[in-house]
Amino acid sequence: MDAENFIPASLYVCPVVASRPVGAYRQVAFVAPEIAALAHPGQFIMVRRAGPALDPLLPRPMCISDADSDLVKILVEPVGKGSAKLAASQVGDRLSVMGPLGTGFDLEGEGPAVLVGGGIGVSPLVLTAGTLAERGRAVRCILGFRARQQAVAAELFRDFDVDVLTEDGSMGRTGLVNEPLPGCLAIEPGQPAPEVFACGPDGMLWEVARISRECGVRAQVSVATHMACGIGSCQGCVIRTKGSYRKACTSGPVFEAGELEW
Amino acid sequence: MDAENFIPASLYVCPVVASRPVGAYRQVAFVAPEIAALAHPGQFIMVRRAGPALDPLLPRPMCISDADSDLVKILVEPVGKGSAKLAASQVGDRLSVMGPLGTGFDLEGEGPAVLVGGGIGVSPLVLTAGTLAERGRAVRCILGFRARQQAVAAELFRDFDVDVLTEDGSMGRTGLVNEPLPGCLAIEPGQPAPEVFACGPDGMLWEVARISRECGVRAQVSVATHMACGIGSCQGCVIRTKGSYRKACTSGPVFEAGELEW
Amino acid sequence: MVKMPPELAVSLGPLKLAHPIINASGTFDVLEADKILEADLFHDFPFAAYVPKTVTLEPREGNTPPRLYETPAGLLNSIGLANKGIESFIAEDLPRLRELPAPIIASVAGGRTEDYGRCCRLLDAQEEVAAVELNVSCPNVETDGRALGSDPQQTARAAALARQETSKFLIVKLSPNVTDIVAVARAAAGAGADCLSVINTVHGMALDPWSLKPVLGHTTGGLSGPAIKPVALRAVYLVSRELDIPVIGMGGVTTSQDVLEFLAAGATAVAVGTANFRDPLAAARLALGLKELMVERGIGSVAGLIGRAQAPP
Amino acid sequence: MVKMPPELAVSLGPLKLAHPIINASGTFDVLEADKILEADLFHDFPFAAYVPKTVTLEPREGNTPPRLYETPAGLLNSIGLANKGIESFIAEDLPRLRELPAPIIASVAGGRTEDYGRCCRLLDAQEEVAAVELNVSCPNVETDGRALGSDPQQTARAAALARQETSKFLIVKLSPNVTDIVAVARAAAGAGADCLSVINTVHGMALDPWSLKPVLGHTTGGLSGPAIKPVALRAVYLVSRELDIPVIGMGGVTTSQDVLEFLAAGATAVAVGTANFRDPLAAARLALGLKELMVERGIGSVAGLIGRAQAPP
Ligand SMILES: Cc1cc2nc3c(=O)[nH]c(=O)nc-3n(C[C@H](O)[C@H](O)[C@H](O)COP(=O)(O)OP(=O)(O)OC[C@H]3O[C@@H](n4cnc5c(N)ncnc54)[C@H](O)[C@@H]3O)c2cc1C
Ligand SMILES: Cc1cc2nc3c(=O)[nH]c(=O)nc-3n(C[C@H](O)[C@H](O)[C@H](O)COP(=O)(O)OP(=O)(O)OC[C@H]3O[C@@H](n4cnc5c(N)ncnc54)[C@H](O)[C@@H]3O)c2cc1C
Ligand SMILES: Cc1cc2nc3c(=O)[nH]c(=O)nc-3n(C[C@H](O)[C@H](O)[C@H](O)COP(=O)(O)O)c2cc1C
Ligand SMILES: Cc1cc2nc3c(=O)[nH]c(=O)nc-3n(C[C@H](O)[C@H](O)[C@H](O)COP(=O)(O)O)c2cc1C
Ligand code: FES
Ligand code: FES
Repeated sequence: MDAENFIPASLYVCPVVASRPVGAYRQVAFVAPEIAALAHPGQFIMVRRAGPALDPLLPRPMCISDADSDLVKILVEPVGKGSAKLAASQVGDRLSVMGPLGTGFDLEGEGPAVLVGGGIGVSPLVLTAGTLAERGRAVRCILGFRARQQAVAAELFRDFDVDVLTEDGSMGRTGLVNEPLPGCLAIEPGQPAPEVFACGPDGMLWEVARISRECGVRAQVSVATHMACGIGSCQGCVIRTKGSYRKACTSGPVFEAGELEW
Repeated sequence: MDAENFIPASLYVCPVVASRPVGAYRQVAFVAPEIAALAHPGQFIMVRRAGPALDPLLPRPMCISDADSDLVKILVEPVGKGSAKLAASQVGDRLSVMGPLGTGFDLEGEGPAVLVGGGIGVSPLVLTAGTLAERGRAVRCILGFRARQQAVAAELFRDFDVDVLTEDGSMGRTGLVNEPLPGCLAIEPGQPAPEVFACGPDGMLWEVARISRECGVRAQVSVATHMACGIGSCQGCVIRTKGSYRKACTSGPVFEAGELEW
Repeated sequence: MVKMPPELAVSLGPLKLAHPIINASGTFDVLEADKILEADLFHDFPFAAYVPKTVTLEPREGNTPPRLYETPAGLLNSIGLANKGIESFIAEDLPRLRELPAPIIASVAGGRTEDYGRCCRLLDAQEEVAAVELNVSCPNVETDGRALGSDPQQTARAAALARQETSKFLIVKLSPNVTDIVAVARAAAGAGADCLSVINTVHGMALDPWSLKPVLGHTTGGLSGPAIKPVALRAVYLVSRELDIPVIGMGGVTTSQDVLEFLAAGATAVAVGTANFRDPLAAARLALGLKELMVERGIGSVAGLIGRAQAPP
Repeated sequence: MVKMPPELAVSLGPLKLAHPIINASGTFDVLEADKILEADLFHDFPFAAYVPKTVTLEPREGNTPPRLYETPAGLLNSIGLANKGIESFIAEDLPRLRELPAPIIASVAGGRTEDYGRCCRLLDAQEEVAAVELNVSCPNVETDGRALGSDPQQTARAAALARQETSKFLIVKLSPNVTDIVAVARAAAGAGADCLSVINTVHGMALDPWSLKPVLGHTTGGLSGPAIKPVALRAVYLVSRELDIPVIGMGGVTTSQDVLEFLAAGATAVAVGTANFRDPLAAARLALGLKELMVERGIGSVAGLIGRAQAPP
C-alpha cells in the first residue's frame, strides 16, 4: 500500500459481539462495517473502551486481525493495563475505535507468500493469509510461539499450510521460526520469487530480514512501537530506517525489511 | 455513642444485590453481614468499586442508610466521579467496603425524636427512625428537598409521620425545614424534652442548631466533610468545634450541635 | 436573568478567537491528520488558533525511541523536539497552513539563547504567522544542558532577543520544573513577552515493568495529561494573579469542565494537548460542551469568566 | 538457578528492616487505626519501620478545611502540618509506639531553621526513636513563607543544625518543587544527612467544579498518589545515582510492582502514602506481593535489586 494514498480513517463507537480466549490471547469481535470494508491486511486501529474513564488514558494500537462484512476482529495479548482492559471486553461492551490506520502489506506480488508470525504477531497474518489466498497466491505460514498457551493461536490458520514451532517444545516443533524459514525461500527458476510477510518481536524480525536478504527475497515486516496518536501527530512511534526516523503509524507499521536499521 | 468506644471496623468485599433509583438518588444494597450486625444509626462506611482501577483513587464516605441481618443499604447522590460510579453499581458488582465507622447518633434519650433531613442527608435517618421506633420513641420526620426528584426519597420513611418540603413546591409544602421545626420542639411540662437528629447541608444544620438552641432542646447533627482515610490517619476531615478542629471521621460525623463553630 | 446565548469569543491580545480552545504545540499535526482522517479539518477546524509543533533553526531527528509511555492518568514523552527545521517549516508547511480558518501561532525553540532571536526574525517576515510562542524547555547547549526556561535570567534574555526581532504577539511558554514559576513569568514579561503559556510538561520517568530499566530511550521525559492538571491549574492561577498579561492555560485539559476551570483560574485561552491523542476530534466537542455548561450555569461570556476563581468569595 | 526464597530484609543505615516497605509520614496513624480497625496492628504491623506524622515545636491546628480533594489518579491535600506538638508527641505517643515491632522514624518540621535543631535535641534523648526525618516542606516564616526545602542553603542549614543535636540516623525529606532536586540533595548530604526521603508532595490546586473557587481552604495544596509516580521515580533515580547515601523512595506507590520499580530506580526502602487511604491494610499485602514478584522474576534479594535501573543495559 502506498503510504501517501491514505484510506480515510474515522472514529467509531463499536459494540463488542464476541469475545473468546485463544490460548493466552483473546479474540474480540466488534461491529464496525466501515472499517471492515476498508481494512487492508496489515493495517491497525487505535482502540480503547468507550467512555470517560481516564485509566487507561489513551487508545492502544491493535492490528486488524480479521474483518468481514460487518465485523472486525482483534487478537489481544494482555501485557499491561491497556491490553488487559481490552482483553477483558465482554459482549455488549462498547469500544472507541479509530481506523483503519497505517500502511498494510503490499499484496501485489505474484510469488508464493511465506507468512512468518511470532507470538501475538500472528494476529495480522490471519487477514493477510485469507486475502492472499483469495488473490490466488500460495500461502505458507511459519508460526513461532513461546509455548503451547500461545501456540493455540495457530488454530486461526486452519485453512492454511502451517508450521508451528514453540521454544519449549510444548506444541509443534521445538525451535524458532528462522530454522524452517530458509527452506521455504528457495527461488524456483522461471517462477516468481517467494515473498515474506512477517510480524513479531524485533529479534524475530531481524532474523527474518537477514535470512530473506541472504536468500534474495523481498520481506515486508510489521513493527510494533509505542504509539500515542496513531495519526502522525505526536512523533512518538518512530523507528530507525536507513537515514532517518520514520513514523510507524503513517509510514508503517509495515516496512520493507531492507529499509529498517536495527 | 461514645467516641472512645469504637466498634471494630473491618474491610470487606461485598456483592451488590440490589440497585434502584430513588428519584435523583440511587439506593444500593450489598451483602455485609458483619457491618449490618454492628452498624449503629449515623455511622458511615468508606466504599469504592472493588478492583485495581485508580479512577476514582479513594473510597468515598457514605452513610449507612439502612441495615438488616445481611444487607447494608446506602443512598447515593451522584455529584462527582466517585459518587457517580457508586450510583452506577449494578447487581453483581463488588464493592470494597470499610466499616462501620465513626460515632453514630446517641439514641439513649427518652423524649420524642424529631428527625430533620435535607436532601441526601435523609439517608442515615432511615435507620435512625427505625431504631428509635423500635426503642419505643415517638418519631417525627421533617424532610426538605430542592425539588420533586429529590423528594421522592421521602418514600423511605413511609412508616413514619413525615413532613415533606420542597424549595420549588413541586412536592409537599413549599419552603425550608426550619419553618415547621420550631412547632415540633415545644417542651411539654413533665414530659422528656424533644430531641433533634439532623443531617443535611451545612446551611440547614446551622439553622437547626439555632432553632434547637432557642427552643432549649438537644440537637445532634451529622456533618459531611471531605475524607480520605475515614479512620483518623489523614487529618483531612476536620470540622471547627468550640476551641479546636476535630476529625469528623472519628469524633463525628455526629456532633452535638452546640459543639460546632460555624 | 436575560437568556442570551453565551459569548464564547475572546481576544488574546490582537488575536480574535472564536472560542477559547486552541491546541498545545506538538500534539496535533493538522497536515497529517487532515490526510488521514475522513473529517475535513481545514473546513471544520476544531481549534480557535493553531499551534504547530515547535521548530528549531536546524532540523532535529529527535530522541531515541521508545519516546512514549502511559502512566496513571498521564503520558510521558521524550520526543526531543523532532522537527524539520524552521526553513522547511516556512517553505513547506506555512503555505498550506495559510488555508486554515484560524490564526497561526508558530512555536520555536533553540539550544542557544540567540536562536530565539534568529527564529523570530525569520518568522516576522511571514504574514501567515499571527503570533510566536517561545518554547524555552529545550535543553540549553550553552550551559549544563538544562532547559533555559528553568532560569529567569536566561528566559528573559531569550524573550528580549525575540522581542527585538519581531513585532508579532510574543508568547513565552513556561516550564513547571522550577522552584518559582512566578519569578520566571515576571522575567519573561519584563523582557517584553505579551502573553504566557502555562505549562509545558512536568519532568518524570518510568521503568519498563519487566526489564526494570528506563522505558524511554532518553531515560527521562515530560509528563502530560490529567495527572498534571492540578499542577497546571495552580501555575495558571498564580501566574495570572501576579501578572497583568494574558495567560494560555494548559495541562491535562480533557473535558469542557476542565476548560471552564482553566478559564476561572485565570487563563484567557485554553490549550488541549494529550487529550488530542485520546480522540483527535475531541476538541470539536469541547467548544460545544463549554457553551452548554455556560448556559446551564448562567455564565454569560468567556471574558466574564476569566479569573473568577481569584475573586474574593 | 538455585531456588532460594528471596531475601527481603534490607539495611537502611543502622536500621534493620524486615522488608523494604515503610509508611510515608502523615498517611498512617497507627494509634488511631489500631483503635478503630479490627486488625491487631501492634502485632501484625504491616510496615518495616513506622514514621509518625510530622511534629513541630508548638502544636499546630492546621489549615482551614476543606483540606482534601481527589484529582485524576491523585489526591490534593493541605493539612497544614496539624499536630499536637513535639512535647505531647514525646510524652503521649512515644511510650505507646515503643510497643511496635518496628523501628520508629520521627518526623519533624519547623517554621524557623533553628527549629530543626531544637526538635532533634529533644528526640535525641528518646531511645524509642531510631531515626529522625526532617520535613523541610514546612513554610518558612523567616523568609517569604516558601518552604526552606526549596533552597539548598537553607536545607543545608537545617540539616547541619539537626546534625549538631543528634547522633541518630538523620534523614532529610526532599521537596520535588524545585528546579534542581539533586542540588538540594547534595546540600543536605554535605551538611550531614545520612539518608534522603524522596519525594514530598507536588504543588497543585483544584477548583470546585460548581463554584469554580479553589476547593481547598488553603487555596493550594500538595499532590500525591499514582499521578506523581513518574515525578517521584525520576527524582529517586537521579538523587540515588548522584549521591552515595541511601534513599527512601515514595510517591504514588500502590502495588508491589511499584515497590519493585522504586527499588530498581535506586531506593533502599519504599514508603507508602496515599495508598494507605485507599485501603489501610494494603501495605500488608505489598510485602507478600513483592516476594511473589521476586520469585516469579528470579530476583534473589532486595539488596541486589536496588539501583538496577541505573546499571548499563
Ligand atoms: C501497530 C501495532 C499493532 C499492534 N497490534 C497488536 C495486536 O494485534 N495485539 C496485541 O496484543 N498487541 C498489539 N500491539 C501491541 C500493543 O499495542 C501493546 O501491547 C499495548 O499497547 C501495551 O499497552 P498496555 O497498556 O497493555 O501495556 P503497558 O502497561 O503500557 O506496558 C506493558 C509492556 O508493554 C510494552 N508496551 C507498551 N506500549 C507498547 C506498544 N504500543 N507497543 C509495544 N509494546 C508496548 C511496555 O514497554 C511494557 O513492557 C500492537 C502495537 C502496534 C504499534
Ligand atoms: C460521613 C459522610 C457521609 C456521607 N454520606 C453520604 C450519603 O449517604 N450519600 C451521598 O450521596 N453522599 C454522602 N456523603 C457525601 C459524599 O461522600 C460525597 O458526595 C462524595 O464523596 C463526593 O465524591 P465525588 O467523587 O462524587 O465528587 P468530587 O468529584 O470529588 O466532588 C464533587 C463535589 O462534591 C464535593 N465533595 C467532594 N468530596 C466530598 C465529601 N467527602 N463530602 C462532601 N462533599 C464532597 C466537592 O467539593 C464538589 O463540589 C457523605 C459524606 C460524609 C463525610
Ligand atoms: C507528545 C508530546 C509532544 C509535545 N511537543 C511539544 C512541542 O513540540 N513544543 C511545546 O512547546 N510543547 C510540546 N508538548 C507539551 C504540550 O504542548 C503541553 O504543554 C503539555 O503536554 C501539557 O498539556 P496536556 O497535558 O494537555 O498535554 C508536547 C507534549 C506531548 C505530550
Ligand atoms: C494527607 C497527607 C498528609 C501528609 N502529611 C505529611 C507530613 O506530615 N509530613 C511529611 O513529611 N509528609 C507528609 N505527606 C507527604 C507523604 O508523606 C508523601 O511524601 C507523599 O504523599 C507522596 O507519597 P504518596 O504519593 O504515596 O502519598 C502527607 C501526604 C498526605 C497525602
Ligand atoms: S503514534 Fe503519534 S506519530 Fe505515530
Ligand atoms: S478522613 Fe482521614 S482523619 Fe478523618
